[in-house]
Amino acid sequence: MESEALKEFVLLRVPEAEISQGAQYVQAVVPSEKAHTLLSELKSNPQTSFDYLFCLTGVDWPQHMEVVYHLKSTSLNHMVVIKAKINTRENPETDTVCDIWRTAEFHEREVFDLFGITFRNHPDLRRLLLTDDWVGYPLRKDYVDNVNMIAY
Amino acid sequence: MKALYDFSYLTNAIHQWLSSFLSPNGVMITEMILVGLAFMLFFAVLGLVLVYAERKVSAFFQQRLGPMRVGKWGTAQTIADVIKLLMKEPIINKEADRFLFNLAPYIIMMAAFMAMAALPFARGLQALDFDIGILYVAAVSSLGVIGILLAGWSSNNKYSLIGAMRAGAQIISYELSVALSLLTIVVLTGSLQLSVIVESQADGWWLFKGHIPAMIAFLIFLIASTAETNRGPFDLAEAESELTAGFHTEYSGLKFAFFFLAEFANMFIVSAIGATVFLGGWMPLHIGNWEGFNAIMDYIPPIFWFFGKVSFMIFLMMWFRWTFPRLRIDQLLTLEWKYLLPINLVNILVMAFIGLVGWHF
Amino acid sequence: MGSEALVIFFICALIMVGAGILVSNLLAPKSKNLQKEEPYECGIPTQGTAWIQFRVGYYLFAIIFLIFDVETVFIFPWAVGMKQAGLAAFIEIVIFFLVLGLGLLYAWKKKALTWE
Amino acid sequence: MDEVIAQALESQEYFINMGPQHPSTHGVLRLVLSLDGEIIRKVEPHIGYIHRSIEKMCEHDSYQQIVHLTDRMDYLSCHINNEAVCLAVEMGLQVEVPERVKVIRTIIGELTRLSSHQLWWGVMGMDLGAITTFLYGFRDREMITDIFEETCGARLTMNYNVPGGLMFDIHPNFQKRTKEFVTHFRKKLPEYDDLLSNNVIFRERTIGIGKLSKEDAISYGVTGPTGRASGFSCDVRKHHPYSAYDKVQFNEILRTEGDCFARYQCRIAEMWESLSIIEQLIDNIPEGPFKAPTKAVIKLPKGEWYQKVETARGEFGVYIISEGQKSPYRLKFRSPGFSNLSALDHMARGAKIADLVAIMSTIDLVIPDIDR
Repeated sequence: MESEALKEFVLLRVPEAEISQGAQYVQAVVPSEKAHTLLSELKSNPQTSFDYLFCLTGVDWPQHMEVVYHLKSTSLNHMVVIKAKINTRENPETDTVCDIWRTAEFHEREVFDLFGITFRNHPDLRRLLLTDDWVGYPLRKDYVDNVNMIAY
Repeated sequence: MKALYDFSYLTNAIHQWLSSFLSPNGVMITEMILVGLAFMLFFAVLGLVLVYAERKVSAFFQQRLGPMRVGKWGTAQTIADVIKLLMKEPIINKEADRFLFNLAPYIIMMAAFMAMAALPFARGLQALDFDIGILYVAAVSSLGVIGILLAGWSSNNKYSLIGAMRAGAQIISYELSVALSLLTIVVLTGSLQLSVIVESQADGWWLFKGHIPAMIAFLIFLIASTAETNRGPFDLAEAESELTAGFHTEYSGLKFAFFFLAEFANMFIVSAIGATVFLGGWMPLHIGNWEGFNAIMDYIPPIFWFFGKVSFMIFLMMWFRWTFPRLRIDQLLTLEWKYLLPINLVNILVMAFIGLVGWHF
Repeated sequence: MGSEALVIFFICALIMVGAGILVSNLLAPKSKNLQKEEPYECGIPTQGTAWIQFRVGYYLFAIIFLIFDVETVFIFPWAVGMKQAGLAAFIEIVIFFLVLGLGLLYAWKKKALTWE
Repeated sequence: MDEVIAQALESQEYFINMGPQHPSTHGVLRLVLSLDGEIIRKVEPHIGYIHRSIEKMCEHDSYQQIVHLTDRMDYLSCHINNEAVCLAVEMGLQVEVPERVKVIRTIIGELTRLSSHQLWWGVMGMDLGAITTFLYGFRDREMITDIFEETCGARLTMNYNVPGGLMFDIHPNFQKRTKEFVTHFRKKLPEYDDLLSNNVIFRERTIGIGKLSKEDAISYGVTGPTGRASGFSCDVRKHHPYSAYDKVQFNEILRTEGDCFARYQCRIAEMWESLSIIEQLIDNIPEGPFKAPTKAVIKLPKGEWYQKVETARGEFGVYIISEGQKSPYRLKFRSPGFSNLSALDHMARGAKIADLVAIMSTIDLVIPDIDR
């Protein structure tokens, strides 16, 4: 599907989506509540059929948090970036996409571990890289660790 | 000429010399002590030589030099290793069954020692010449598995337990094939006595005299005996990439060394049995009517023939180990029960038929 | 020497291992350390004991082995006497092997020889 | 009644830690296995033993410094990792690198892939109990590391790329020695087949083991030879060519079986392809500068870029979000090993302990790549 058609496809499902202009891929910021529906639609709709989630990560912005999904369709060979915007930095929550792409299970655990974003309905949400008793979420911008981090 | 190479002259001479100044009981005790000392020495030397050989052979297969630093061409490397092992701290983990843990190396060494007793090294050089030699060796050498099971179980370590279980299933399974492949030849010799079996090969080795069934039996023996001694590609009990070190994970220092030594001794024993039964033991190689050739062969002392053949078998086993990937437990048991055992049973029947009709040489 | 000399080899083995361990105990350093005495499980404390009820697969082979090993003991005397006894012995062993083969076949069919 | 007996005969399920100190986890990976006898009921990877939070470090580093951090992730494909960061930065700066750089990057990238596959091959044999392969693999790998040493000064973590080009020009001997290596290795590669691929035990141990279907491979995001063995066409070099890959002829190796042996064959076939790529390029390195002019302090404009490359393990992605500073606001490495590991449990369930070792070996995990 062409970029324009993709943008329309997303805007049709989520009218309030912000489409970035001039980005590398088609890129849409959607509210986190609507992300799961949109993403499963993107996967299952034969017009889009984004069956390959090649990157899932979180971003910590000053006012909000984002979960970024990089999607590719192996059959149609197009790509899209969906950003689920969570409007809070205190106990951010969003829906898991484990049920759509199984690779998300590990990636979401990593995001939970490093950003503290909770994924609802995730089958096994535990810390992945850090020890279970670790305090804080290192990839957040306000994370301070006087022992392990060298301040610049 | 032959008398020169007959060790019974030497042993008789010692016997007479001892009898000249000792009572019959004293002679017996002295002789026993001498034999015991000789075998302990032999055992130690055997371990040193075989460990060195294994390292050099593996180096040869892997395009490297192997030990080169200690002594000329690294010949003293194993001695250095033994000293190192002597000075290693023996660690017993706190969950282990201490009594059985300490007992295991004794059992495994005892099995190796007692099996060694019946080997015919040369004419007249055999500590115990039983009339049930093969049965005895088969029985005693399979005692070793008890040591392995004890070691694995008493360690209270999951890797060790799995290793021991594997070893149990493996060794008892392959025990059958070893015994049956040897029996294939016994059908022709009509005796279980090892010295008689050797003598019966004066005019040719059973491997050649017994036609194809003997060769099949030899192949089966090679596979089964490699498996029975727990060597690669059948080293599932150790399987370092799966079970770290299998049944001897928890052993350290000299106790570990005894497992190692027993493994090499067992390798020597099965090679010696194979050489004795299939390759004529200490009998020289004779080819039909080539009088000159046969005479030259006779000049080589029997003890060299014996150790030459054993070395050949050991080299084969090392070759296997350093070339093949390891089997999986189910494949290992499938190989034995679904291939080797049925082939072996049929093979014995064919051999019995050949023996009946008199087709062997 | 007679077979009573077997004892000497038994004792030899005991002496060799015993002496070795004794010398090693004299030479080796000793230190006590709780972590050192943990059972090895890749550096992680073990969960529970290793002495548990274990899979039946291994034992099944042990039982089949027992049957076959007992039968091998029958073959030993037969193999020795085969040449003297002649045709009669041959026919007998064929029958014996048929029975044995049937047993193996049965175990095979029952999937006792398949590792599950 | 039968059920009662069956239950009594069932062995207790028990747990074994495989790793962090284990010979076949290839580093400090810890797998908690729940076992029933020898059969694996569940594999639970515990990772993070060498987590260094490279992504956090990147948020404070300049772009030139970030390049060398990627050496420490997948140290067997370090050159390709470096290239990914450089390409992403170049994309952000909109710098066109000289042709010479593109070709050299491609050649060294393929050499890196070869050396990684050689090491994998050796270790694969060793995991299955054939220790000799390890020495054979290292014999040939030595020649490649020697070439690297001559040109880059380092044998493993080369750090040869910089944003805009290369750190310095290739050594005068580079072409000669590379050609020597290619002719040497073309003769030696069939030896690999003789020693391992055609061994009956090896085939028994790998064929039909650890199956992964194409759908599962895509769903788990399994890429690289592991994914391609399942029929998932995921070669970044074909789909999103970078550097000089659009100028060379090569095949994307695809298999459909998805078992250990298919993964094995994929990598062996890839080695042949790498050799052919190197041969096509080695005599045609264009003359010119080895570096495009860049500023000493690189500041990317505000925006975000995603660059993917094909490392020896699969698709490696660099996702840079820049706020116009000298360091990225957020930098994410999408490492192939991380996604590939997530499929391990799926592949290993119901297999035996020995199979798990074979499966892990064919996934070809590099732990620092997973932990980052």
